[in-house]
Amino acid sequence: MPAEIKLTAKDFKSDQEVRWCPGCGDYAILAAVQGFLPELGIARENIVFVSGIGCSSRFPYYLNTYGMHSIHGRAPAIATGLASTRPDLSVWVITGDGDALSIGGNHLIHALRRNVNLKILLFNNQIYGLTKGQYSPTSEQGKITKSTPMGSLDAPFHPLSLAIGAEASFVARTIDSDRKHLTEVLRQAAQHEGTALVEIYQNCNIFNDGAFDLLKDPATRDTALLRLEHGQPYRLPQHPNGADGEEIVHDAHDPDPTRAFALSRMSHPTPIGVLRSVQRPVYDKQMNEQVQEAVTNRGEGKLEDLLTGSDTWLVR
Amino acid sequence: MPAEIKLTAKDFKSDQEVRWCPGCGDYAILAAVQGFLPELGIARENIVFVSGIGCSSRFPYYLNTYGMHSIHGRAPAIATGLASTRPDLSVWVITGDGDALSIGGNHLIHALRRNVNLKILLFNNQIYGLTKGQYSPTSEQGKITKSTPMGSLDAPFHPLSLAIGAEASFVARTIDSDRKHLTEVLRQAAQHEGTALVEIYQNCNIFNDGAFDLLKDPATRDTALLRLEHGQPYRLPQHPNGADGEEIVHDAHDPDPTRAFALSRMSHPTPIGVLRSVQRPVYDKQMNEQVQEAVTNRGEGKLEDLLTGSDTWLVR
Amino acid sequence: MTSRVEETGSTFEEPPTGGPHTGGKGVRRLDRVVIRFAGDSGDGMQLTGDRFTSETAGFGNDLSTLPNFPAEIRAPAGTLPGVSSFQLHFADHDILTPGDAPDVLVAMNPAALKANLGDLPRGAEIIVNTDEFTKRALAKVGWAADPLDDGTLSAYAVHPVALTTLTVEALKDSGLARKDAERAKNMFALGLLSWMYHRPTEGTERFLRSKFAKKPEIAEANVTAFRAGWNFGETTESFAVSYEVAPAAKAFTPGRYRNISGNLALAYGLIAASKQSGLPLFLGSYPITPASDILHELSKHKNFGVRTFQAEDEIAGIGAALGAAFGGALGVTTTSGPGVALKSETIGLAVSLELPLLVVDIQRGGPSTGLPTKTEQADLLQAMFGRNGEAPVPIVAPASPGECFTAALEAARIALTYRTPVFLLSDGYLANGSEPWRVPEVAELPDLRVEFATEVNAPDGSGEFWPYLRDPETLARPWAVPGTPGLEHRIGGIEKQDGTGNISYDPANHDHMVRTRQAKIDGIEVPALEVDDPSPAFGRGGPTADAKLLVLGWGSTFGPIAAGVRRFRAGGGKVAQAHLRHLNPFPANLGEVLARYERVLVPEMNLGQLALLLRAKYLVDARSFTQVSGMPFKAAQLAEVIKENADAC
Amino acid sequence: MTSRVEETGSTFEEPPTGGPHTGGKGVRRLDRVVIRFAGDSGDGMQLTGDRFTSETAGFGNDLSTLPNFPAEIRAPAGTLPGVSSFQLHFADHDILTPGDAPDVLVAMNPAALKANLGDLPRGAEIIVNTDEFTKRALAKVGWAADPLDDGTLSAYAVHPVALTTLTVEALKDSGLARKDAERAKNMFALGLLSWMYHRPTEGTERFLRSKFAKKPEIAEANVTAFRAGWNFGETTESFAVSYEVAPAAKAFTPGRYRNISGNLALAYGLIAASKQSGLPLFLGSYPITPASDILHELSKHKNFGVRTFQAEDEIAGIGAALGAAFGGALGVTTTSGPGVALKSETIGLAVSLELPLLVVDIQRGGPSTGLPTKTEQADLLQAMFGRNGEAPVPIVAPASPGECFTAALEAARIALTYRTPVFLLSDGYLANGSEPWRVPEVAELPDLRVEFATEVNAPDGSGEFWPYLRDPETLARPWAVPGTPGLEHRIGGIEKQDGTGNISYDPANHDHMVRTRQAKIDGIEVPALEVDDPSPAFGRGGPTADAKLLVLGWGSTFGPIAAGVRRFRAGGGKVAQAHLRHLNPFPANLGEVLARYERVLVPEMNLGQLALLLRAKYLVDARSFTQVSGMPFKAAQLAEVIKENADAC
Ligand SMILES: Cc1ncc(C[n+]2csc(CCOP(=O)(O)OP(=O)(O)O)c2C)c(N)n1
Ligand SMILES: Cc1ncc(C[n+]2csc(CCOP(=O)(O)OP(=O)(O)O)c2C)c(N)n1
Ligand code: SF4
Ligand code: SF4
Ligand SMILES: [Mg+2]
Ligand SMILES: [Mg+2]
Repeated sequence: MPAEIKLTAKDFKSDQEVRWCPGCGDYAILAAVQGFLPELGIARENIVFVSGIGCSSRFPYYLNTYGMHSIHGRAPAIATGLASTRPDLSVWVITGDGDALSIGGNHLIHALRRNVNLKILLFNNQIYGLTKGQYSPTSEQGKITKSTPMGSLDAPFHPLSLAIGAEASFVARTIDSDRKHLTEVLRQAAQHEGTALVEIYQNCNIFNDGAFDLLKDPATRDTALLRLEHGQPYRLPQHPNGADGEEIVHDAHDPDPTRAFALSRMSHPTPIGVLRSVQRPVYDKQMNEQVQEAVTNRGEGKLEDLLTGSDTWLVR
Repeated sequence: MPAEIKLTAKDFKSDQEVRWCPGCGDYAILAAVQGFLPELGIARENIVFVSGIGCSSRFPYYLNTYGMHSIHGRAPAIATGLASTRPDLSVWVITGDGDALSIGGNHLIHALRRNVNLKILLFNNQIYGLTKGQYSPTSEQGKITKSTPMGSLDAPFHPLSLAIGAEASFVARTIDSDRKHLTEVLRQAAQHEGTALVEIYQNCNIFNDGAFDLLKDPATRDTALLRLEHGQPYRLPQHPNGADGEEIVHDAHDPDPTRAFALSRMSHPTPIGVLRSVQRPVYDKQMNEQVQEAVTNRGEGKLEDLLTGSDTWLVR
Repeated sequence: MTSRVEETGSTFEEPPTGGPHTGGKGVRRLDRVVIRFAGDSGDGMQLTGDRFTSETAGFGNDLSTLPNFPAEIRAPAGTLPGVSSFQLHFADHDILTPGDAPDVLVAMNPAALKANLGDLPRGAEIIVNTDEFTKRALAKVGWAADPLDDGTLSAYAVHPVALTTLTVEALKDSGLARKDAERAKNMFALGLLSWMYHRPTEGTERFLRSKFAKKPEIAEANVTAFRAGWNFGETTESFAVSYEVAPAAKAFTPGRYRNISGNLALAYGLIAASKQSGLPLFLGSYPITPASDILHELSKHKNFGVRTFQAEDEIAGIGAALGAAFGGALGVTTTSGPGVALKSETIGLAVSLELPLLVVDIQRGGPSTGLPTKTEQADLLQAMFGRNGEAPVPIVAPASPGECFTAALEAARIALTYRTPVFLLSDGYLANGSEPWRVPEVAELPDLRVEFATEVNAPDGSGEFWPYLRDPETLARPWAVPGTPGLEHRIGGIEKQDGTGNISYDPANHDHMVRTRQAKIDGIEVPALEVDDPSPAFGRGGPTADAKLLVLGWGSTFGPIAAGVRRFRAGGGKVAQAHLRHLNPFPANLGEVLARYERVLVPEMNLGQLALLLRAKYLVDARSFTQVSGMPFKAAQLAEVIKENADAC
Repeated sequence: MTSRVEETGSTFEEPPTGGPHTGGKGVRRLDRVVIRFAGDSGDGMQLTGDRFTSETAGFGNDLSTLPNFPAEIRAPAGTLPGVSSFQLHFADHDILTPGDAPDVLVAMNPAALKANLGDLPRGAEIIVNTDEFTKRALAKVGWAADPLDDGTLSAYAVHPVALTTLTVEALKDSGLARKDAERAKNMFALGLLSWMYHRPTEGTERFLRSKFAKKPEIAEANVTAFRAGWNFGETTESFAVSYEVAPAAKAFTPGRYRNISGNLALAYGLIAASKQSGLPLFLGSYPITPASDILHELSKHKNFGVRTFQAEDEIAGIGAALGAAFGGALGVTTTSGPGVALKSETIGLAVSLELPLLVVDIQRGGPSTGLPTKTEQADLLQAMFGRNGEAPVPIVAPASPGECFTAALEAARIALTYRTPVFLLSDGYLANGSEPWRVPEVAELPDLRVEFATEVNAPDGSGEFWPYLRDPETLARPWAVPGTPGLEHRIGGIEKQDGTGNISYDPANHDHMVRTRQAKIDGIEVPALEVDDPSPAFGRGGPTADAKLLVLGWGSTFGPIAAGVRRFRAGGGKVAQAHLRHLNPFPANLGEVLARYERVLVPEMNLGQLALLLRAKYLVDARSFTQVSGMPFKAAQLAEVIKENADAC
């Protein structure tokens, strides 16, 4: 990639008209991403956004990079093949709570386990937007929707708990409306080697409006949010007995995922920021190293030799 | 079900010839299950075993209960439909590490999240047996197999970590060769209301022989195993600094899954027994309660009224 | 869409006569009208159309509707992709389609006008909301000048109305914020149109009050706007005449009627099948357009013992339905094309297990994600062949929204009688389109009761239960549900010995099982194909019909085909029409019917999938006429093609 | 399976003549022999067969093999379901099949004898391991008396040999535990058969030493047992004669040969396609019988830049391959029928994205899990139609194990030239069967280089890149891979405007795109169909052939069909044969070829899937002859059917 690229947010806007509902949280995320990408110093042509299906998955159309709007739930699998063969690219996955956690759950947990070099942005609006408002795997229990007139029965996933349980090396959470925080989290995700999962609380003002108001309302957010920063102290919530919760210095790099897991369970307050960020072998990197190693040890494969093999005879 | 049923292991043997390799760990598990089932005091006809595909998934053929040998990875989904419509049945799922965690990963985590009343026995031999020995999602990194001659690259799942990350209400681990322990774990799983996941370390003596020898060898097992019992103390492994690990009283019922998660990460020693067992709403039970409630509130649905609706007119 | 009366396409008029409700304004009688409401996705055009439809249905006209909206929830306001429309065709006689072209267009903004103008015949009436014709709005759709006064619309009868202003004005005392008040402009438009066409109004007012029960001020505002619209028509000079379309009395066989959409009829059909079979209904489904509404509808009726399971994906949806079927429930899964692809493997398992299962496919535009909100018939061959190995599955397909009800019962009959998965192929046009439907008497409905196995059956007297010992008539295997003492058995997807059901790798047995599964499906009894052929000789044992052309279709093309046939016949043309409700197996008399005609024309909304099956099976040179545009055929277009083909005979 | 020499099925003999290697024992010359090794799954019969095969190949005979084993890894010892066998047919002339019936059966235990006895013609030789004929073992297979001495085998030439005892005896000094020593009994048998048929031995000894390099004592033990078997034949009285089968010199066109199985050839073909196209090979696959070996083989060749990804499931396997294709790799996924079903939705996406992708289906017995280790051709219609919407995909199918190599190259050519997913349909019989294969010169291989797009191409001079601007010849769209500056673009599964590739719901555009995607596939250039018709008139511009019957097949049935044709012709019968390597699109001359013959016979290992396509497309009354038993056709059986059909002409 060219040594010196100076791009602006405008350079990352595609010519396609954005088709989300007016007021949708996706607009804010799009703006933040377009504002952040120039920072990467990566040429547009070396960035690829792969998405599944859902309102959120329309995202790639609006970015002037390479992109694929694939099928429902399969983006992590598709991106894995791309990243494994093209380590020179910066590959991003855009997905929704249904796309990633319902139909796509298996691909997500396997991508995390393998630690493929992907940045996965999960737009969690706790609803199926594109299909007009059925409950999703992150909707609260008892949710009344078109498909659950008497209330949903399933206990929702904690996406970050699931990710940590699936060996994730990087998990973070942020909010559509907090551009500064969102950008900072994207920055750290981009720097991470391996799979980075970023859960973005996103407001669907049509089918699940206000789901995150408590975390956004200036009146409540300071108590409702727990802002995590590596190396900075945070205080656990009060004990039921009223005693103050203990103060802990946040160590995102702790090899033991237990604390990060505990944080992923918390809801009052709700932790945002990078819960976990640890180094471990990266799948696609290793795959290419094996190829290199094979070439080094056995030499570039020769087709003649392969086809001939060891056991041949001549007919004259 | 008849008040008094006295059945023996023999009653649960089907007339089908068992077709596993001689020496396969599956035989021991089969014997243990056949030995345990009479204890349930449930009539044979009210027990159903549903499996996927794999050596382990042949299990239902050998039990004289109702059974379905379905397709690869889908048993939890199929069993969910059965359990939801037939709360009178005792429904068991038999699956392997590939069946449950590779192709079937999504159905497994969703069954756990919903807490459907299923007992899932996961035969973990850390290999694909039926397809002749490729590495599985639980195989150790660097494993040399037919499909990974230079060693596998993926970090394996910790099945119980994944389950806890997926909101599991009951997770346990046991070993094929330890009939007593296996039986005790089955007992607790059977008593649990909701989805119970039991990981059974199982030896594949053809393609992954001795994977669990350390945990079985009388010489090593006592130090290699950490036997968990609710209410009983256990000691955490030594600190790197040599200091003794702290002693903890095991609380399987702790609503906070953090400790169970920490246990699910431990490997030296390897915890066996019930790591977590908590009560929460059971999906199929609630589903049927909603039906009841609807009938109570609106009365048995009348087809005439439904078809007629509110907006009709007469043509003479 | 009920009996077979002429549909001419002409709109005759009578001299104006004063009608009761007009202040001395002119009234004209029409035999049919096609109205299209068009606006932003956010303007509530679908609701407006629905309301006008119920009033029209209640009034006793025959009708047919065509909703048309983008895949986006609310594409940006004022843009062409954001336009949502609802077309309604109603008449004083029976009709078959939503109409080829609107007589009246209601355009809520410039985008709506531009997107629909192309479909208007000259002379059509256009009602435009002038408030939205701002420079910016015009620019958005690439209009430099204002079409309202640059002659663009000279060919039409334009009624400019400041809908927004008038609505806000009417609501100035409502205390609503302007933004909220404006929202009611669709009800103003509805009121105006209700006046123009003498529609009843009580139903709509009742509807609005119950819909917004929780927000009474909103309810009142909408009612007020609705009435204001009506009064606007009644009092102002802008509208000189109003129109009467008499009830379509003779179009309907006597009975109680309601308006119904295909998806609603299908949901009701499934509940009826559950009642008639005495089996609890279990739906395992994953939401997907245009099938989701069936899931929504069924989840409302838990007091019928209906259990709906919103699965994590399509595979889990059908898997759960199959598990429920194993347990003795009526297992159903609903989806659209992409979901069917994902279910393929499990459908194959159901074929091997020989358990009853309903697979409902509401077809949409493909391939891949395709056109989610548009209609198509291109899943027929997927339904026939989309599985590994020889895995035959019966297929039924309704021909109209109302028929979705009977199709569900018929699919259930086949599944339960023959112990097999069954495909029901509907499509987006049937699913969202609606028509008047005669409410059936429960007594008329088929008896679908099944007998579960309760006794051991081994012919060798071993006292064992053989899960694959077949009924010699139907070749169906016994259905022994868990909980039945003594019949414990195991079934699976590996090949099994016929009879015992034990795993078998025996070559001869496999060959036998493959042919037996095929024979079971081929042997399914389905009603003979009825042919509509007015030839004098026809049917009375006379010589073959003197019509030389047969038009054969399946599924939602029935309406347009029948309308095309009418027009052709109205011009004195001779043509026979038949429509398949069973695609696998075909009716036993199909071959003989095909042989009767010199030429067979097969219009389909795909590239000729039924034609391929007909040619392969009967070696008949069936001619395809295909359109794969996501839109239904038009009657005029088909009349043309029918003529060409008839002339070529 | 190379040229077209007679295959009579008769086995002529000559008076015994002393051969060099025998101590004055008789030697007979045979033109062909069919040997079947049969034993427990644990007895290593597949290995034994493989070794005998390589020696036979190296010796210069033509040959064809048929492995046959249960789905279980090691079904319990001594049971019928546990029997595993390997059949080898070798000759001094070219042959086409593994042989209808064995001339010699090696039975390692009673189960093996019982399971295979039915296939033996009277007079066949049987070599039995008497050590295993214990009461218990006999009882296990339901034999009350010992067939070795109750006359059961009176129709055969039986050689009772205490294989186990002799092996253990031979290894008494090896220091191996008896259990381990017994394991080598298959090598003893191999040694014995090698002596009987004058097979070279060095290769096997070399093989054993390298296979057990890590366990030298095991290696030595096996070599010792192997030699002991040889010497047993040489020295003992039990075997009076040995047999010579001369090399099949004239059967082979000059060149370097090796023995190769279908899956190995296919893996090599994929690597060759990668080399010839200059694109890195990426395999995304999930293990499944009988396709797994391709994954295993490719994962060995990372030094060819091959990347193999064992995915979490089939959907991820093809998804990753498609992602790699988007990035400019040669993307491949390998599977069997159930896996294809799961991949359906993603194949539809690939059709919509118009990216090159190879989908390799090694067909097995279906439906559902079916018969995993048996062969079948029942995925043809799934490959054609198993997707939602109109989603055409080209299909190629090899006719022999060796052809799997060329088929892979041909599939790649089509995928890369036309930017489309392509199906390659092999099956279990080709996959595991083997034959001598002339190693091609790399220079002979097709040039598959592709040009990625590097320049903007918008015809409107806007300086934009249009990802769907098509090549007027091929209708292929440009392939612009990420990393190419200025060509940034987005593609997806929603319908898109032709040219720009922007999302489009326009009805006319959708209709255009559906027809364009179809036209692209229909327009693929494939070689004309060659017909083997010895009629004098044929081909030389004369009148139509005087053979009235055409036998048309596809895929692995080539061998048995050609063998059947030979037999029929040997009897003076007139018949033409043609074999399709391209199933979609069909060769351009197919219609004309079919028209030339009075009758067309289509033998298939399904219920008539190719026949259906032929009938639909050409309205020809193609007659199916089908067998769906999991086993290949037999030459004799087909000769019969050919005769019946020819006589009926
Ligand atoms: C195979 C398949 N199944 C179902 C659908 C229908 N569908 C499209 S998006 C979606 C879920 C959308 O929810 P989410 O992933 O949370 O995205 P959002 O719209 O909320 O951003 C569903 C069920 C589909 N397009 N394809
Ligand atoms: C759809 C599908 N994909 C792949 C396969 C092939 N297959 C059968 S079992 C299996 C994995 C077996 O491993 P595991 O689940 O661990 O069971 P085990 O044999 O080890 O007990 C695979 C890949 C299949 N039968 N069906
Ligand atoms: S439906 Fe919700 S998520 Fe989708 S675009 Fe509209 S506001 Fe956004
Ligand atoms: S292959 Fe392994 S797991 Fe399968 S039956 Fe044999 S020993 Fe058991
Ligand atoms: Mg969502
Ligand atoms: Mg396993």
